[in-house]
Amino acid sequence: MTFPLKLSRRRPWSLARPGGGAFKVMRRPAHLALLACLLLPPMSSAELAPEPIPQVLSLPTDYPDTWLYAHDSNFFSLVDGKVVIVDVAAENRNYKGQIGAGQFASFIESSRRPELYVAETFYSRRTGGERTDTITIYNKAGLEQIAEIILPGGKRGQNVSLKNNLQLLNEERWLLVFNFTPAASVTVVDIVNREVLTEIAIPGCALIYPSGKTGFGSLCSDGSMLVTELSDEGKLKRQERLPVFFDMEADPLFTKTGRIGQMAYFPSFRGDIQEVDFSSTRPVISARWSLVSEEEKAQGWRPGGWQVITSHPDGRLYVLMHKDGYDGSHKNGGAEVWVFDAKKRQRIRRIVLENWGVTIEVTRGERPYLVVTNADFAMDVYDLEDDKLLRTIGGRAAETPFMLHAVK
Amino acid sequence: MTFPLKLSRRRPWSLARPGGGAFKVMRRPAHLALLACLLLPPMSSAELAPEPIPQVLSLPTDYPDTWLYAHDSNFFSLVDGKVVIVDVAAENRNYKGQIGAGQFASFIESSRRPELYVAETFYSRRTGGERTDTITIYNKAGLEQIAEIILPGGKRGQNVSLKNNLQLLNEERWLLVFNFTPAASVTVVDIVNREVLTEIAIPGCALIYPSGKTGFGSLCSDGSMLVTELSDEGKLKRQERLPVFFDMEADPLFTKTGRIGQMAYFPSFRGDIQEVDFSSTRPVISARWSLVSEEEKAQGWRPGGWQVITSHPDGRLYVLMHKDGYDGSHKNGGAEVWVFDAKKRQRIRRIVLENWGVTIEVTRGERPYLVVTNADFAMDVYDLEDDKLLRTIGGRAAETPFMLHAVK
Amino acid sequence: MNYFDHITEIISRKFAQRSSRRGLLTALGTALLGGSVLPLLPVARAAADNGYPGVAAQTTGNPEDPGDPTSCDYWRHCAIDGFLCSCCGGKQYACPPGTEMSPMTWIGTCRNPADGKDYIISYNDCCGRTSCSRCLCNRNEADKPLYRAFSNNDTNWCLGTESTVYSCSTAVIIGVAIKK
Amino acid sequence: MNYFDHITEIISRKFAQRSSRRGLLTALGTALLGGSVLPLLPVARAAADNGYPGVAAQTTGNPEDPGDPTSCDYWRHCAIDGFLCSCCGGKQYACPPGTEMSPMTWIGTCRNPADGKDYIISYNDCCGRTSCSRCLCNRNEADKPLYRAFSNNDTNWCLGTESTVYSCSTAVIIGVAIKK
Repeated sequence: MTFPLKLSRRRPWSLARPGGGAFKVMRRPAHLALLACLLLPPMSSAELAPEPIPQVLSLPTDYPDTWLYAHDSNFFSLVDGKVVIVDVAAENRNYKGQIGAGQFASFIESSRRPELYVAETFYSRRTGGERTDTITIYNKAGLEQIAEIILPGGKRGQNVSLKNNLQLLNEERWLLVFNFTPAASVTVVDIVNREVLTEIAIPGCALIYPSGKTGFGSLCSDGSMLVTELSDEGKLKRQERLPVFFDMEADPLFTKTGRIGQMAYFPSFRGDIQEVDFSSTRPVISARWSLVSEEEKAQGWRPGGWQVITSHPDGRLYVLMHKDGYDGSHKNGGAEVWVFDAKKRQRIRRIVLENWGVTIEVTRGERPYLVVTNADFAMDVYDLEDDKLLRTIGGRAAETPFMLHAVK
Repeated sequence: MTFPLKLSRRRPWSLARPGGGAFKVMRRPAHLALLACLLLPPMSSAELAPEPIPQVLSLPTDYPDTWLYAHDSNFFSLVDGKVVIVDVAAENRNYKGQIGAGQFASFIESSRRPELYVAETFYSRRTGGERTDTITIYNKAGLEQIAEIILPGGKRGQNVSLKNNLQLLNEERWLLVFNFTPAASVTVVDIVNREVLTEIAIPGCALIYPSGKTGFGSLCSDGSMLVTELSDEGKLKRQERLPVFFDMEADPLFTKTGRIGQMAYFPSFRGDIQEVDFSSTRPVISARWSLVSEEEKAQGWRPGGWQVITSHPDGRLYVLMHKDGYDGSHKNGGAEVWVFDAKKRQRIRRIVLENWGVTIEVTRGERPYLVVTNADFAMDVYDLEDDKLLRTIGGRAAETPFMLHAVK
Repeated sequence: MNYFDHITEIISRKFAQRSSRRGLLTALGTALLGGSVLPLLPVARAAADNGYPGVAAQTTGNPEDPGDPTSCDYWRHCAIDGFLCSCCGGKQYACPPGTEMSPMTWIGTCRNPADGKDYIISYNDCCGRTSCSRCLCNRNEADKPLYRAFSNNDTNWCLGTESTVYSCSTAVIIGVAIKK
Repeated sequence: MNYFDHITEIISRKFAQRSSRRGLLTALGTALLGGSVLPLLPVARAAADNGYPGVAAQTTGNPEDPGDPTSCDYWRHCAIDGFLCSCCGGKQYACPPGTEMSPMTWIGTCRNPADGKDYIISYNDCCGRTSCSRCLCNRNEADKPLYRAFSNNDTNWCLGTESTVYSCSTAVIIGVAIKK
């Protein structure tokens, strides 16, 4: 129901100032002040009070453990991706805000400082022109850009969003960026002092799995792991290639892991778990065990999807599973999430999803929620108390949220 | 059916080169050459021959009159709009190519040179940072960017795509850009010599309706028209405000027109046509007549949608119409397209659309096609020989193609 | 910014074809605005459904400000066009974190069904982040063409902000209008 | 670039749930690839439907290169991921006007049902324009994780081009493979 404003009909507001040059824009337009003269004084206490302009909301400095970051790579406009901050537990106001993350960006939050980090790529003319790779730093409370670090060389690795191409190390003093040109390397950034420290080649290998205080592993194309140790100054100290520990041809490991404490759990395409202990600078290849029984294996139960595995500090692993799997079904998604006791290497239960799942995440609080990016690219939230679907957060909250990061 | 390439399994290709600096990227990867050694010599004449790499298609220098430009403002990622070149008559390969047109861009083609012009806005960090407004010039054959003109002042008017915020004048030697800051002005660009000539204020008015060789009209907020005449050097020569000629309150004119020769046909919200003769530098306000009978008016038949009107050089006007209209329904779209003989000011026929229409365009050839952006944002193509729906061009050809420009 | 002209109209049209729910709501809204204000009804509307699957309904928490700020039918939205900030991390009167509220705006006058008064509503846009894309809402009753700029909703009103990139729209009360 | 991992899988799954048409096509395709090549059938498939509403079917014009280049099921697409350039102003072996073909690529080996031979197919990406967004197609049989880069389709293969912005993917014949 609209009552056209009489005032604006008598006075055309689009008053232009002649001449060239940049016009100074009024910060508070004059017509608002004029309008104020037309307002009646309050007539009753029930009347709604005028609201101040401008008003911009802010968020807590520490995000609740029921929130997560939905990384929207936005396939249909890849240059314009974003990270959406989502409260999965609240009854409403689930969408808390967004920060930009375009052109195959990477994202990670700090758990020690109230900061968010995005590694992304810009072109001066959006799809062409001069390339600039940056780390953009946002504060958590305001989602304001508080710093930017230029990454040299135009070599930032661009791929469908992965957690392990942007990682924090050395008690979160360093931020490590995976590069791919197709030469593979890692750029080390002093994220406290906002400066680039060094670049380290990791030939034939990829990604960053933090190990100990100043080391990281990278998975290699022959089924081995390259270990890189950094000096206290963030320079290369030592590199070592561990022996081949998985069969690259028959049953490669996913790049996604569950991580409980310093133990990482790598699922394999055919349904094993390879444990790797990242407690010290030199990772230790640990046990390998199967997610599936012989019978389930015969039925073709396999992990599949994008983020196929996640974990909770309470010691549970969650794996997105599909039946009738085959070599090539490893990104198909799944109809169930299987819950495992990581220590006991035993399945606790199966959660049958209401909708086909593509990516899963579990919030890190004492009362955790399972969040599933479903086949419509909405986020289904399951209460892990009873495994029931609580709500679906959609309505274009994100176009293609392939990666979900639980608040640490 | 995939046969994994044995070679790539033996040789990891992701060979990295250590050290910093920008790696020089191989233009033809070595592994292609290696692969060639594995190829068998041709065994039979039936065997498909290797195809050269790289290959990029090109288009004719003169586009057929069955093509159009679908301007996709891309509401769901406004910074990343585009213009898609579409062949509406062909049985397939309808999507010919695309050029960028983001952040409320404007578009026009040259009919004298094989060039396309896009006025758009870039930010150095996609959604923020330094603003750059440009005219980007593409060649028609290659869709390559052949020149760029920087527009000064960061004042380019940003609105849902309109034809009359970017217009050619002076036998297409000048390109005129509408500015809005909210001060309204027009920047005159020498598009042949690729330089900005001047900026002319048009206070209280908007848009560019070319008039004669070196003049243009602008519609004003009081229901009048501002006439601007330029000198041969493209500078301001004279401005004149014509008397009020329509009722801004009761029945404003749409900004969209049909144009046959130098006569423009402005529909009004309630269903009149206001003719304006743009033959000479000083426009002449001409006849006003109604698109609807008294009975149709009583039924609430009105023009509505985004591009609600278009025309053909043969003298016909096409208007998108809806029933049960009301003040405020002027952008609702319509279920029918009504065809008028502009000279006789008579309706020729009604075309009942298969799908609700939002925007209409008619190709300019001797055998014209009616193209309708429908409510699903696909483009329905009607054969105007029999008014039958020929085909729908969709499948994400454009996200929100609100403006269609027929090839001139 | 206020330019999402047909989309919601189209969406509601398509929706109406399917279920006529929205037509019902509109009729209900008209009835409410017509005179006899039944305070419970707007709340019932809000709780029922905002018309955007995947977006949870809200209330203002104030019975004097009835309805669901995530609904296109919310009384303050009588002349809004764009993505509703209430669905995007903001509120009906506030921008989402990280955006900047435009100082320039177009203005509508909407009747509050709770007190029957006409309020002047300022539709300030929130700028500097990409399209929120949620809760696309358009109501065109008072819209005028582009040449009547401050009554026009086809214009990007992210003006006077550091960036002109549009994210969502608010509906801020700036006062009570003089009775006509 | 070849990273549209689940989407088409999901789309085809959803589609299959509705109509099982795609399942049928896949079965048909498998039968064709399995041995007895019936030259008419691929053409029939192409003419019938490519699975993308609003995208018109094509043929190569060469019976020795059967099938519809706008279909995910086209024989050359056995290891493709991305938007099919044939739907985007390009062809199965050529980029759309205004884009640049990436010199780097990942490679698959696909059997041509017309001659029963295995061809090496190079999936060169077309770069420098925004996402074409049409005919999203993904087939993952030979995909390896990111650390086996040249067998990985999660990587943006717009590398070595002036811009790394990805628009669509081609499927170029570079020769006949050695029989295993």
